[in-house]
Amino acid sequence: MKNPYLPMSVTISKINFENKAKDLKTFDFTFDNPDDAKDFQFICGQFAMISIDGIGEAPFGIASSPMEKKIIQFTIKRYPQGLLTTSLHNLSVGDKVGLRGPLGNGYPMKKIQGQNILIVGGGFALTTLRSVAQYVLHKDNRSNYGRLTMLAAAREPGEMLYRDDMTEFEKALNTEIIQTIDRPAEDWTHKVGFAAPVLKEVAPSPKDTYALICGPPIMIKTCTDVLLELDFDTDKILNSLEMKMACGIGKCGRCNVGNKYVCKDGPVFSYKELLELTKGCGL
Amino acid sequence: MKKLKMINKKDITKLLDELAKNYRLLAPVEKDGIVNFTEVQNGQDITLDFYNSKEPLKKLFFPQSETLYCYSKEQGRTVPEEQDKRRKIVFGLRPCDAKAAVLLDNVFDGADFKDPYYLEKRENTIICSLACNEPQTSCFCTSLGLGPGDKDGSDIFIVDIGDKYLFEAVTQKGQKLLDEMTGTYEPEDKDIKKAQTLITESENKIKKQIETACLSEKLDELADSPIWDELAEKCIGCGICTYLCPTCHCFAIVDEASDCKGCRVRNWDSCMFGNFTLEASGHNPRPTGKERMRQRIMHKFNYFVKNFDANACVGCGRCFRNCPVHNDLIKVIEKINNAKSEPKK
Amino acid sequence: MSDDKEKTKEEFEPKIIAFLCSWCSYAGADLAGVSRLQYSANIKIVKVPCSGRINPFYILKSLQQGADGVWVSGCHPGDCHYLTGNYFARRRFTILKRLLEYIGIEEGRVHFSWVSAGEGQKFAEVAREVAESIKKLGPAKRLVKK
Amino acid sequence: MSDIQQQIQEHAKKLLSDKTVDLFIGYKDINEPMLTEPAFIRDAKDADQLIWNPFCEHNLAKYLVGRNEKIAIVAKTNDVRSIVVLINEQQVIRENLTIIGVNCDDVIDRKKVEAEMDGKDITSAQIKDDKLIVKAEKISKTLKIKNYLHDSCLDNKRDMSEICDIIIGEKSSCKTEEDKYAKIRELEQKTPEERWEYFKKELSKCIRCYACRNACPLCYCKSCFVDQKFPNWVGQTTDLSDTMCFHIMRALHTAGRCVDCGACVRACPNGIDLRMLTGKIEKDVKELFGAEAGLNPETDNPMTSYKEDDPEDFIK
Repeated sequence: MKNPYLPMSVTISKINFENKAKDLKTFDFTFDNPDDAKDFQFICGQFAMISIDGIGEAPFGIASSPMEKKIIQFTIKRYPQGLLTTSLHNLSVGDKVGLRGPLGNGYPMKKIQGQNILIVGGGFALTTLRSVAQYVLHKDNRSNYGRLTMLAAAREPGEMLYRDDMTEFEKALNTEIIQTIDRPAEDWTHKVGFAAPVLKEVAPSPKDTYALICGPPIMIKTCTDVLLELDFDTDKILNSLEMKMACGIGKCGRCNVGNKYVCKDGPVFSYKELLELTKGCGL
Repeated sequence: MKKLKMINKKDITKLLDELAKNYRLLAPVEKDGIVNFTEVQNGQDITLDFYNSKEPLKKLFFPQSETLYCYSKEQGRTVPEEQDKRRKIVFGLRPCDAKAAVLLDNVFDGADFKDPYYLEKRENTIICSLACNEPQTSCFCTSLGLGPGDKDGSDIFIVDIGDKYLFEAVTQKGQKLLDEMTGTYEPEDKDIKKAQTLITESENKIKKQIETACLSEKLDELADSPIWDELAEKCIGCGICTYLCPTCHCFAIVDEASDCKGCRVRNWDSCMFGNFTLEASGHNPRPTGKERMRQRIMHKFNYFVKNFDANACVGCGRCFRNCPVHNDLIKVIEKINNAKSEPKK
Repeated sequence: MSDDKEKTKEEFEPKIIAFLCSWCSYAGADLAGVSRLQYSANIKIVKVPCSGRINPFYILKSLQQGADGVWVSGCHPGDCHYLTGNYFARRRFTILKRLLEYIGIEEGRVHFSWVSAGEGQKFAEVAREVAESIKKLGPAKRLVKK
Repeated sequence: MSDIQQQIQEHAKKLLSDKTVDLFIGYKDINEPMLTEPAFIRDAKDADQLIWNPFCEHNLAKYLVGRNEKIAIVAKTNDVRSIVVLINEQQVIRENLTIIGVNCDDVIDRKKVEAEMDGKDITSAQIKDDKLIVKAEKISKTLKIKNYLHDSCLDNKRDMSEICDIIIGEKSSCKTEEDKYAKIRELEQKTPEERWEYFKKELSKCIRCYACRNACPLCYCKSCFVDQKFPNWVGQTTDLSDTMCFHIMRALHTAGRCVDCGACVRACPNGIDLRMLTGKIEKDVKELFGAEAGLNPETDNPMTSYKEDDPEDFIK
């Protein structure tokens, strides 16, 4: 019987900083055991539990696209209170960590086929959304999806994630990338303003469009209200939630929203599902 | 292959001595006034005259702290093996604890992920449960669809009919063990009838009831009701109700390290503790006692019902019997059932 | 008896943690070293700003993680660099030492001393005394986490 | 006993109706033998739910920290001393508090009564002046209340009336004569091995439910040292060494603050006598530093003060 608590061993192949404050790093991992790499079939929006033996374990969204076979990427923010994130940030290329996954349901990429996609990402929650963008813009999949609109919001230019990827995405056809920061800053050429007002300005028509939102709770709330005003279908607004997790497989009883577990039945829920669940005040 | 067997009360110690030879026998033992299931080498120092054990059977299959794996530079990650592989017998268990094991199977033997640690111990154990002739005033198992005579979850079901015990094999495992037992004889009809009357008598002795018919829907309506402030006001937020509850299964995973080797350990955790959902960013979705009390009741009587179509409660009464402020679950459920739900804002 | 009982006492090399206040006792240790005074090598020194900085948890954590003995040393009352650090520490150590012995930790496991910066000689003597008493008690069995 | 209950109800009605307090914390009956529960009364008409009998065992000072409304609280002598410690540590604002001291406050120890009924489930318990009539399934016993009181009540006979705003019941004159630390001194005489075995047996019963910590009015830290991961002071497992370290560390936190109210012993589901641990520190603080907790709101904690001539015989 497969032991769901035993992590696979992976090695750090590349680390680069994602923001000026240097508390956000993207780690590239390669699998030590080749058939682990084969079994690790994931879809956009899924996450994995990264663990350092003797320190602990925590869930992180997979930032790389499923089409990328050789490595798997995570963007991790160092929290002063976070024992594991601090230890991860102290690691260097070549160190080994444990990895458990892929976990969670991820975005319903099959259901979204043939539809337009609106991505709204706030701060460093852009990780799994970048995975979606890379997957959709990959040459083998581009034809399955309609127009891609991506709104990336951040507090200031130094905090904007994956800027080189986004310049790459802009070149793709039928794709529009909008970057916005809260307050004006010099040599910032893109938009300025909070996510919700900018979203109201740039949002595509709700017809046949799925909206994928992920970011700090206040941003999710304001942007969802905007989308509801533009009468987006509540079934097509998808949120990726985040809660404290221990087992990641729906056993340890802590990450539930209503009777659903964020780790096993989530982290992606449609707004319609969330309305149903939180009527039972799940949080 | 007889399903029913009798044994005289005076021979029970001899029977247990034999069982202890080739099985690991766990039986109720009293120490400073507290009865708990402990491993015994013979039948001498056990007591079958008790209401219920202090700690539930879950401690056997889902121990309070269990090493998931050890790691070291040389061997990498190794899962510890149980040295003594002999099968275990739990003798004298109460029917509510046996039923609790079936409820826990929903979680640890799930369709999606199976928990190898739990299942290995679960299969390796034979449960011989003893019907309750004397339920406690705080028992309310009859309102959860079970009772002093409920056989669900037991491999052998025992009824104490005065000077003799009636053994009944409920499962294949139980039948195999029953055939191995010596010193048993055939029961007459009057013994079987007497066992039945004793059980119905015992069922009528249970006075406390909770109404669970439409409890799940009622709880959905009371999501944001202020009733939870009132229910949680006196609670001091300790872990007794969840640690001594036979169906509570929440746990935390922690790493224990000393220089370059150590192990990853799974410990019981409680939704009533403050840092159960505290995130590294400092945000806590359940910051006060109110949300935690709501989560505890919701998980047992609403979410578990929606996920597994059963209440995660067996009516054993341990939670309020041991609670320092006697937070009576019977009264809590009563208040919830009678609470009027205001219209959704 | 456990295997290390057969191993005669001489081979037993105790692990002793010494929390030394950086202004006095650490300087005392330096002076002992500079003046070539010999003391047991099993003493592992941890420099702390003041004896008042030592939280009883440090001592308990050391005993739990397998230290065979703990020695805490600071400035003599009156010449603490922070004026009152060692006075508060003194009360804390009094309570801690009596509680540990009450629980059952053997008498000679935890030691406290005042050694000033100029007392290199005293430092070496106390170090020898501490190492001797802990070696006599043998490896720590109680409170150690297996 | 009922006239004390009468006075408590009247005080509650008056205090709540003329808005001197927003919340009245007392005790409520739950018609279970020998049990009461903490009551939080906010409007005057519920005041008649308040009761008083020898089973009002909880230390209600536990509920005071973190509330900034005007509160009236029914307090036994030990509870008053706990409140004094909380005032001393600025956790409770004296002006917001109306302390109703109840003097004849002996509380019955349920575990001692249950031991008399040889394990049978108690169905009813009535008080008849100084006797307690306890009924179980086929047994009925009449017990003298005086012999079944909590040790923490017997050991801490003290008069705290001048701290209280309102006093109910006549002043309890008797002072505890014999040495309250007799059991601890007896354990001190034993050898370190015997003492270790005693604490090993006692603390191996601990299931780390933290009821002792959560019932104690002194344990109000936002994040307890047990929950901290950075550094990880003590393990979460039920390994004996972790449990011992937890209890030693928690006891050290009560040094110079513990009033020996017995709330930890009453809360423990497995009946561990934690007063043998906290009592030792309380004894040492009293003998070495001449200080007792919770008697005077102005004196500060002995562990945050010092004397030039504090004992230092053990320091080389």
